[in-house]
Order: sequence, then structure tokens, then C-alpha cells
Amino acid sequence: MSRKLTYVQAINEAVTQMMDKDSSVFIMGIGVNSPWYVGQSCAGLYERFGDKRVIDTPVAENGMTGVAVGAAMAGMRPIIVHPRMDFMYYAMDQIINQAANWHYMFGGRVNVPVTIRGIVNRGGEQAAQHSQSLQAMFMHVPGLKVVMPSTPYDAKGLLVASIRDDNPVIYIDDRWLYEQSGEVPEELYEVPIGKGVIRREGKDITVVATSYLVCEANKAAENLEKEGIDTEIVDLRSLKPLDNNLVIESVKKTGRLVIADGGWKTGGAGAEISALVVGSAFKYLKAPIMRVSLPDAPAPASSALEKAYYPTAETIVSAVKKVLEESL
Amino acid sequence: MSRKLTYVQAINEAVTQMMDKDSSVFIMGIGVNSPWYVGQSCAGLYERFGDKRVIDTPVAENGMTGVAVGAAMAGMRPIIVHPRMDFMYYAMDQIINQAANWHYMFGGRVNVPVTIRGIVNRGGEQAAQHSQSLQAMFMHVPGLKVVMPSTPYDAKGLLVASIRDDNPVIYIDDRWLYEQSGEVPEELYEVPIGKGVIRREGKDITVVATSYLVCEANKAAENLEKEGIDTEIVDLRSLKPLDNNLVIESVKKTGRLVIADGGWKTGGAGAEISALVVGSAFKYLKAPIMRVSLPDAPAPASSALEKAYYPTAETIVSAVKKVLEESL
Amino acid sequence: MVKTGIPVATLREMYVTMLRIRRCENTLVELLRINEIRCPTHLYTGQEAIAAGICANLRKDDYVFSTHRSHGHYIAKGGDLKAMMAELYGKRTGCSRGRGGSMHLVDPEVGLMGSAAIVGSTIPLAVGTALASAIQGNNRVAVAFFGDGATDEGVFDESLNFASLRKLPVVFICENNLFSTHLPLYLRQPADNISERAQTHIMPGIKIDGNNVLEVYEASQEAIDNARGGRGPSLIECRTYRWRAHVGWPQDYDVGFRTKEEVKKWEKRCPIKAFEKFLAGQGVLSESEKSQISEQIDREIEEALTFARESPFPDESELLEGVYR
Amino acid sequence: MVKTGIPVATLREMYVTMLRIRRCENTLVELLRINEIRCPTHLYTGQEAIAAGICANLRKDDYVFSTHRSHGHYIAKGGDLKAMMAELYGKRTGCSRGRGGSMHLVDPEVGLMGSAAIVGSTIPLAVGTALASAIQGNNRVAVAFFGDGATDEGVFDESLNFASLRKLPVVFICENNLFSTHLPLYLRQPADNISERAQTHIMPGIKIDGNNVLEVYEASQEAIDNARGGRGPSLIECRTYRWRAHVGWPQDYDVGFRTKEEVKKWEKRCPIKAFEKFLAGQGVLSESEKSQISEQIDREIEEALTFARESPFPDESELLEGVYR
Ligand SMILES: Cc1ncc(C[n+]2csc(CCOP(=O)(O)OP(=O)(O)O)c2C)c(N)n1
Ligand SMILES: Cc1ncc(C[n+]2csc(CCOP(=O)(O)OP(=O)(O)O)c2C)c(N)n1
Ligand SMILES: [Mg+2]
Ligand SMILES: [Mg+2]
Repeated sequence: MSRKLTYVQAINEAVTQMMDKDSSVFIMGIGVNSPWYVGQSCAGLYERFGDKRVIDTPVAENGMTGVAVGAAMAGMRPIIVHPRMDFMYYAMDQIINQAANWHYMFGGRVNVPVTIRGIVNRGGEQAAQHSQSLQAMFMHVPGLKVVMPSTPYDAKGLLVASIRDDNPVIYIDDRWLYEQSGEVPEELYEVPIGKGVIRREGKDITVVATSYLVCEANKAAENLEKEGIDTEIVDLRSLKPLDNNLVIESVKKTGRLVIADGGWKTGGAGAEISALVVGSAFKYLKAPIMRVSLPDAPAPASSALEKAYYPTAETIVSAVKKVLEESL
Repeated sequence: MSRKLTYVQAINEAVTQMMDKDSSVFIMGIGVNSPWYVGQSCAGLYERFGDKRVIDTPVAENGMTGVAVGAAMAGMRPIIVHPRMDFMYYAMDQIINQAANWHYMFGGRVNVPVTIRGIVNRGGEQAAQHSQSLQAMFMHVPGLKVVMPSTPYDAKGLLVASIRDDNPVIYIDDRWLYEQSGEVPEELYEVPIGKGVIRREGKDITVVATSYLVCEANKAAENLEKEGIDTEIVDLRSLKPLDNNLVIESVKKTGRLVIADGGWKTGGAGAEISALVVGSAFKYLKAPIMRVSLPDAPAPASSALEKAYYPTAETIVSAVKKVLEESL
Repeated sequence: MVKTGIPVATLREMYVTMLRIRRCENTLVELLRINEIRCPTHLYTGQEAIAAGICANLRKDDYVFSTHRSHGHYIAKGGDLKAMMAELYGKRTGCSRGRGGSMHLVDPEVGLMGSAAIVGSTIPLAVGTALASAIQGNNRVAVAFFGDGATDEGVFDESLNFASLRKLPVVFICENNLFSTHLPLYLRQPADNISERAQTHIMPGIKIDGNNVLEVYEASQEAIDNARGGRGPSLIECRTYRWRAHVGWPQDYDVGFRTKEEVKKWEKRCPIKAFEKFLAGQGVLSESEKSQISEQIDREIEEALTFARESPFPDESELLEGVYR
Repeated sequence: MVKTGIPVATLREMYVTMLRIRRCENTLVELLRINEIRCPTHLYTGQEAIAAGICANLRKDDYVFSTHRSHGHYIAKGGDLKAMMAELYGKRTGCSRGRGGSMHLVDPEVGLMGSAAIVGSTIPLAVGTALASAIQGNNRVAVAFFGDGATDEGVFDESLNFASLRKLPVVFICENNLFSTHLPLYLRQPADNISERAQTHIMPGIKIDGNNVLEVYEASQEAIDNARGGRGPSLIECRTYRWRAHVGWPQDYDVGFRTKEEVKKWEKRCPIKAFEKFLAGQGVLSESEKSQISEQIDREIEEALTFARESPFPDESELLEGVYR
């Protein structure tokens, strides 16, 4: 089997197949019936499943997220799409106070199998309110799961797993990945939530990366190889629950760690992974842990500044070298 | 000078004096004209300053926060009170997309001198939606400042500094501290934002603590002293900007670190401080860094569970001992 | 059948429900006073006709969402009294396993899907269950109970808009007790016209006497029938008053915006007394029936109390269980 | 003074404003087409009468808040053209130092306080400046411009409620162009009645032809006078249509919910052509004046363009400047 799909096609296929197979799955959100608003990720859904199960909504993120959460309590498996994570701030009460809490707060009597799909849509001079990556905030919240696929294979498999999961899952996809192509089985399959994967084995240093930065990490590793540096790449895939063991075992082997995540630095996902490692594998560490991230600033519009704002393979290469230099 | 006030009186005095002195200061929020809703923190304000500058609002956190933010753009210095941090999820768009971004996004042409006061109000079987501490989320956001006073002196001084600051400041006070009493000068003074303070010097281990857990850390240190363990306590006071140097210098001295913060563990404030230290003082570290925090669970109601949920001096003592045991 | 057109059995059922709520809460007053129950508790006393009148029109599998003031809705929808009492005590046998307390009662088996302490938050959840009904085609109706305070929140309008747009089977019950904590409606909204706001969202919006259970029953019967019949949502604003403080057992005369006279005036309009009088007048509630009901309720409460008191607290080892399913 | 009662100078000013917006955006169409401007750009073409008619009634120190579709408001309020053009190019000399792009135009010196890309978000901000006016007693008026899409958001109702409750000097201008991105109003709200929602918040809510600048001028004059005079807020729903795609330069005929016929119908109702005809009829705009104005505007645009092109990009070293003040 070596059928190739793009990342966005993989998303589309996961939704289509799940809706075909399970009548409790439906999709709602701004632009799910738009020819362009959420890329091609929802193309064809309306035509196939109609107005009942493909609901293009008013611009009311909080209310609409609440509606999805409520439907989940009544046995549905809704997917609520937020075309930009930036819009999700409006919906925080429903995502956190409600969706994340209800199962625990009611002693297990209610559960909320909702998939909350937040799209990272940045670059192109979109500026501060149309660029954000909020994984760190959601990662902080007990009761939520958070996944960030980096490949077409995972985009499909994690979306299937998210829809089937009995808990609220924040599924984060990045438009910078949409045109990447890769092998995607035609049948339904799951990528387990909470399991990372080693994308590349190496012995000198571990780079733990999320989402789009896994691609940049791959490029970085190729460049580093030319200089004789052997990089291990861990693609986290899930930020909550974290695959603690995978990360810790890798660091135990290499003794060095760079974390590459596309959110802001302070209080970002990298902070947690660093703290995890220093709490559990301190003895194995040979060098300070470095974080590759956004700087602590809002996203600027001007492409002249965007270039400096978004981390790339080069940023990862520099961080790796710095860690190696500072090794004990 | 040795006048004593309680923590809540110190808050009240800061607001009263600032409103006396600066006609651009006003206060709004749910319960600011209630005899009981926000403790005594707003007592007497309405009687003194009247309906124009003491605005008890409808239950509409997002809109009302936006109103405060807008007023700040027009030269006012509003204080918007959220009687529980849990309610702030409704207002995230205004706090983050708007207040935090506007200065940067408009190239410095507009600024937002608003104080957003979020009260931590937990315990007493209030359960998951009436118990939260959201400092980690706000700490993640560029453009916001975050302060958490632990003493009556700081409660006043940091509130004055927050009101005078030209940026949006999240001022977080904890009702568990309201009845603590301490020296508070009568005159107006500022505690600088971004500066922590050593509450107790020690050579064996550093405990970095925030807000209420500073008090627990003090108790822990006394107990530890009896066992011959000499604890240094850093009261962060500000979480953003962080007093990096103070923390790092302390760890350089002691080589060991426990962080005690009252938010959830994963992705909490402790993660950032751990990552900061491991990034900047790795060579000095003699042991893994431990975090004292809430467990990764929503707050339960039953006092039987609350007891296990909230960290105390004992939790800190255990963490310190564990770090000492695991020292290289 | 009396002249209201409401079956006698239903009348009696509503009466029992109202009395059960009242008695239960009277017991709570004592338990709160002596601190035997410690969680924040918002008493429904004075508003009983609303929960009773509406739930009498609901099927067991219809959905109800409640608020921080949840006892009335829980009891009226048929929630288990023992599990409620145990919940208030923070016991493992509580309906929420001791994790929710008074603000978070739940009993999905009778359609009480949950109660939340964030003002306004359950309104879209109710709409969501109605959407599920519409998709599943099972004609279950959803009811969102909420206070006048919740209509300050924008999510109220967002929810009504969507429900109306898609003609979902949901009924919005606004219990307008004229206050949000200490603050009266007239200091929060420019007019006292919640039902009209529903009309601009293109659904019936009516204002009724929430202390008259007959009026509540009849108005909600129509609204629920319309919802079930696919004719879309409605809002019913039930005018009422809470007798006690916003939270806890005391009265809150003369603290802030309420006067003793105002409270006393509303106490005179007791929904239960009025209904008793009506029933007696119709000859459907004899004195002996009354005392039989009364004794039965007292027994139930006593049993629930014993159950709650004798139940174990959750063990600390349970703390991290069930964050996820 | 012509028969409208509007001073000739004002009529001419509004005409110049409308034409300036249109010409400016026509230029942008070309620059977007060749990718010389790259930021997401939402053209105001077709809606010019609204910004022009309203801002003609505002003082320089009155507050205006805008949206992602901000060019018209910025220009009408007197924002600097060079700084705008430079902003669209992402240059350091842009009104937002190159950090905002088209969605974030600002010029506080003329009261254009900012434009935001989050739908609905600037409505409470405008109310906040009005609150500041009320506290400061300086009778500055605030205007919130927003689209029909923003009325889907609950914050719209929260803002109107509070403004009305306190009778704040704010005017809500809803530019109802019948769409929110691709989705028409009738698929988002059960009725086309935004102005009525304002009425339930107890303020005047009127519906006018947003393509008729005279109507806009007169309606907003009254609303602004009322606000300034302490008589409280109003909402004006201006019916209009955007000619181009939601974002970018193309037309969006027949992609989704818009037909070519519909767009063409609205193009025939061009606010500028209609106004030119009116002015000519009134004898206040001769052909020579027209071409003089036209040349003047072209010159301004040319100058702004040259300024923008020649301005430097921000330096990478500026990236972290000004996160805080
Ligand atoms: C989002 C939010 N804001 C504020 C509060 C604090 N609060 C608790 S109950 C309440 C009053 C709500 O009034 P209403 O909805 O009329 O219900 P009632 O208490 O009168 O039954 C408020 C403001 C809250 N729980 N949630
Ligand atoms: C909170 C939020 N949700 C969704 C979007 C995506 N979005 C951008 S513009 C727009 C349409 C808004 O429509 P309207 O307010 O009528 O303004 P118009 O574009 O028609 O001028 C939407 C939904 C957004 N920017 N912000
Ligand atoms: Mg009420
Ligand atoms: Mg529109």
C-alpha cells in the first residue's frame, strides 16, 4: 500500500470516513461549508452529508462550542472547527470550565466525546490576532487531551482517534502542513493519543518537536549530520497526555535535549517538557536544555519581521550546537 | 512606622488612595458595590466615589472587560475585578487578543493601562468551576504582566504599581490570604513589577514560591530547620516579567530547587521556572528540580478530597527532602 | 379532572414535587446553620412552582440543564434524593461522587444532564442536546433553566439565535427572581424585558407568574409541545423571587438592595400555599391526603439524610480517578 | 446650502472622502493582484457612503473603532494616507510600524483608535471609550463600526446592554453587507432584524440605505447629537454590499452563495455614482471641480504609494521592541 495524500486530504478523509461509518459523528463550525475558508479540509462534506450533519455556523465561538459540547453529552461525536486558534479565546469557558470538567465534576456520570479542531493559520502577514498557537494553554488543563499531527498519516490517524475518544480532544492542525504529502492508508485506522514516535534515531542529542517543527527538525538533522552530529528526533504527536517515557528514554540515551514547539516561549510546551526531563532524567543530562519557540512577542505583520519571528531548521541547528558547546 | 493591616485591607487601601489621588482611576466588575461579594476588598468605595467611578456590572465578563480595556485606551486607568479567576475564561478574547496585543500590534500608538484583578477563590467545597488559578495561562502571553502578592505590604504596593503601569497587568490575589496581617505603610508606595524578593536566606535549597504558597513555604522552612535543613525562600511576586536573576542567583548558591505554585502541574508556572533554571544555571544544579502544585485534576468539592488536592507546608517539606535525597 | 384541564394526578404530582423541594431545603437550612453541610448552597425556596410546573410536562428522557441553584430542577426531574443529600455532604455515594456539591447535581438517568456554576454556561449545552435530538430524530426535548443574571451574558443571545435558526426542540426557562447575587435587574439591564429579547430572536417569548404553578404548567406545556412537534424553541420568563440569601441559609434583608418589606411581600405570595388553597378549593386535596403526603416526604428526607450521613467520604486515593473516561 | 439642509462644504467633503476611499482601493486591487501588497486585505468597495457619511458628523477627537475591513473608516476619519499605504506594504513608516497590516490600521491623533481582526471585539472597546468620556465629562462620542457578522457574537449584546444601561455616548454602526465571509445572514440568524435587537436594548435602532450618503449623514447626525447630548446610544443598521471577495482583490461571483446577478445589481447602486448624480443635479459639483478633485486624489495616492515604496522595512532587530510600553 503506498497511496499518497496531502495532509489536508488526510484530514478530509478522516472526517468523511468517520461520518460514513458512525452516524453520531457530525461537524460544525465557521466555514465547514465554505469553498475556501478552511482550505480543502471540509470539501465535499456538505454535498455528501447535507445540512443536518454539516453545520456552517454563525460567528459565535462560545455558543457554538457549547452546542457541540452539549451534543456530545447526548451521545453524539461532534467535531467543532475553529478556523483559527485565535478565535478560540471566545470559547474558553465552554472548552475548559465545561468540556474539560464535566466528567470529573460529575463523578463520571457524563462524558464529552467532542473533537475541538483548532487550526494554526499564520504567516502571510496576518499579524497578532490571526497567527496564534495555543497548545500550551490547553495542555495545562486537566480533562483535555491535545494532539498535533505532523504528517498526513498522523493527521488522519489522530483525527480518527480524537473522534472516537470519549473525552474532549483538542486537535490542532497547521496550514503550513496542508500540502505535505505522505502515505495514508485508505482504511480507517487510529494513531493512539498519548504516544509519540521517534522520527529519526540518533545518539548525540534529542530534539523533541511538535507539529510543523518536526519537519524543520528533520531538515535540521540532515544539516547537522553533515557536520557529524547525530540527532534523534521525537515527534510528540500528543501534548496531553505526554509520552513521558519516550522522551525520557531518548534523553537518557543522548543526554542532551532541544525542544522545538511553535508557541510562545515563556510558559510554552517546551517548558513542561524541560521540567519533565529535569525532574525524571536529571542524572543523564549532560547539558542545559534549550527551547526553540516563538519569541515572547505577538506576531508581527510585516514579512520582514515574520522572517525573524518564526523558528526554522536553522534555529534548531543553532540550538543544537549551543547545547553541544555547553555540554559538561 | 508599624501600622498593621490585613491583606484585604491593603488592597482596599491601595484602590482608595489611588482613586483619591488620580481621577483617571476607576473600578468596575461584579460585586464592587456588594457588601459581601469580593470580601471587604471594595468596602466603602461606592460611598466615597459614587456611581461614576465604582461600577457594579452586569454578568458579562467579556463585554465588561472590553469596556475596561477601551476606557484604558482613552486615558483612564481602570481596575476590572473578576471575583473568581474561573469567570475570566469568558473574557479571554479581550484580555489576550485585545489588551495584550494592542500596544505591539499598533506599533506603540495605543496602550492599555488596565489592571485586571482576578481573585483566587477556592476551598470550602466550591468544586471545579469556582477554584481555579490561571496564572500559567496569562504568564504565557506576551504583552501581559502578571503579579501575585503574598503579603499585605505587597498586596498594596503591587496594586499601586499595577494601576500605574502603562500595560495590562493581571493582578491575582488569593482569598486564603485576606486575613493575614502585616505592616503596610500608610502612604502610597510601589512594589516594582518584575522583582521578586528573598523571604528567607538559606544555603541548602531554594524554594521558589508564589502567593499563598509563600506562607506554606515559610512554615515548611521552619520545620526543615529543625531537621538541620537550611532553606532559601524566593517569593516571586511577579510571574511576568520573571525576576530571572534572583531565581538563578539563588539556585547558583544552593544548587537545588523546589518550585511551589498553586496552579495545575502540567504546563504550570513551575514548568517555566524549572526550564529557566535548567537553561541558565544547569551547571550549578546538584539535583532534579521538583514542583509542588495542584495535581492534574479539576478541584473536587468534598473536603475529604480537597485535603489531598491542595498542597501545604508538608507537601513542600516532602519535596525538599526528596530533592536532597536525589542530590548528586 | 378539574376545571383547569390538568389531570388530577398531575396536579397532585406537582404539589408533591413542590413540597418535596421546600421540605428538603428547610432541612438544608438547619444543616447549613450547624455547618453539617459545607458546600456553597443556593436555595430555591420560593421558586418551586417553576421546576415543578415545567418538569411535569417532560418525559423522563427529556434533557434538563440546571445552574448553581439546582435542587429544585433535580428533584422535579426525578433525581434521586439520597444521592443528592449525599452529594451535599461530599460523600462518595453522592450523585456526583462527592465532587460537585450543591452546584453540580446530576442524574442523567432521568435526564438531568448537569448543573453548572458558571452563569449562562448551560444554555448552549441544552441547545446542543436539542441539536442531537434533531439529528437523531428522537424528539427528545431539552430544557435550559437559568436565572435573569444569565441573560446578561452574550452566550444567552448566541444560544437563542442558533436554536431559533435551526428550530431546535429546546425550551428556555428564565427564572427571573429579579436579582443576580446582590444586584437587581434594573441595575444590570436598561429594561425589564427578557421575554422580548426572545422575540427578536424569532421565537415566542412570554412572561408569566412563576409563583403560579398552573400558569407555569400550561405555558410550558405549549412550549414543550411546540418543541417536540418540530415547531421550534420558546422562552418563558417566570417572574419569581428567592426568599433567602443568594447563597447559604440566612435571610438577606437589608444587606444591599433588598428590603425586609420586599421579601415579606413575596413570602405572602408563597407558591405552595397558593396551590394548596387552589387544590382544596377544587376538592382534590383533603386534609388527610395532605398530611399523608407530608409524612411521606418527611420519611423520604429522613431516609436520604440517614443515607448521606452513613455514607463514606471519598478516599484520598480517588482524587485522580476519572479525570478522563 | 442645498435643499438637504447639509452645508455644501460637507457635501463636497463627503464626496471627496468617498472617492478617496474608492480610488485608493482601486489602486490596492492592482497592487494585490501583482502581490506587491501581501497582507490579508479586505476591501470596502461599495460601502464608502457609510464611513463618509458618519465621519462627516464626528469631531476630530471623537473615537472610532474599526474592523478587519478598515480602510474606509481610517480614511474617512482623517487617517494619514501615506502611513496607511506604508502599513499595507509592511513598512516601518506604516501607521502601525508595519506590525498590523491592513486589518490593523490606527491613527489615534484623529481618533481612529484601532481596528481589530477578531469579529465583534472592538464593540465593547468603543463602549469603553464612551465610558471614559462620561467619566471625564468631555463629551467625546465613540463610534463602533462593525459588520452583520459581529451581531452573531454575544459580545454585541453585552455591549449594547451596558451602553444603554448607562446611557453612554456611543453610536453603533452596523454595516450589514448581508454576508459574513461566505455565509449570508439568512443562514446565520433567523431574521434580518438587527436594528430591532437594538430596540430591545432600549435604544433607537434604525435601518437605512447605507449606499445613500445623505441618508447616512442625516441618521448619524441625529444619533451623534443624541450621544453627545447625553441622551444615550443608538444603533444604525446600514444596508449595503461589498463588491469584491471577502478578502483580497478578486470578485467572488458564483463561489458559494453569491451570484453574479446579485453583485451586478448592487454595483448598479454605486453610492458614489448616485451621489455624483445628486450633486450635479444640485449644481454643487461641476465637471471641472470633479476632475480637479479626481486629480488631487490621484496625486495623493501617488504620493502615498511613492512614500510606501521608498520607506524601509522594519529591521529584524525591532522584532521585540514595544511588546510593553
Ligand atoms: C460567569 C460567572 N460570573 C459570575 C458568577 C458569580 N455568580 C454566581 S451566581 C450569580 C448570580 C446569577 O444570577 P441569576 O442567573 O439570576 O441566578 P440566581 O442566583 O438569581 O438564581 C453570579 C453573578 C458566576 N458564577 N459565573
Ligand atoms: C472571532 C472571529 N471569528 C471568525 C473570524 C473569521 N472572520 C473574519 S471576517 C469574518 C466575517 C465578518 O463578517 P462581518 O462582521 O459582517 O464583516 P464583513 O466582512 O462583512 O465586513 C469572519 C467570520 C474572525 N475574524 N473572528
Ligand atoms: Mg436571578
Ligand atoms: Mg458582513
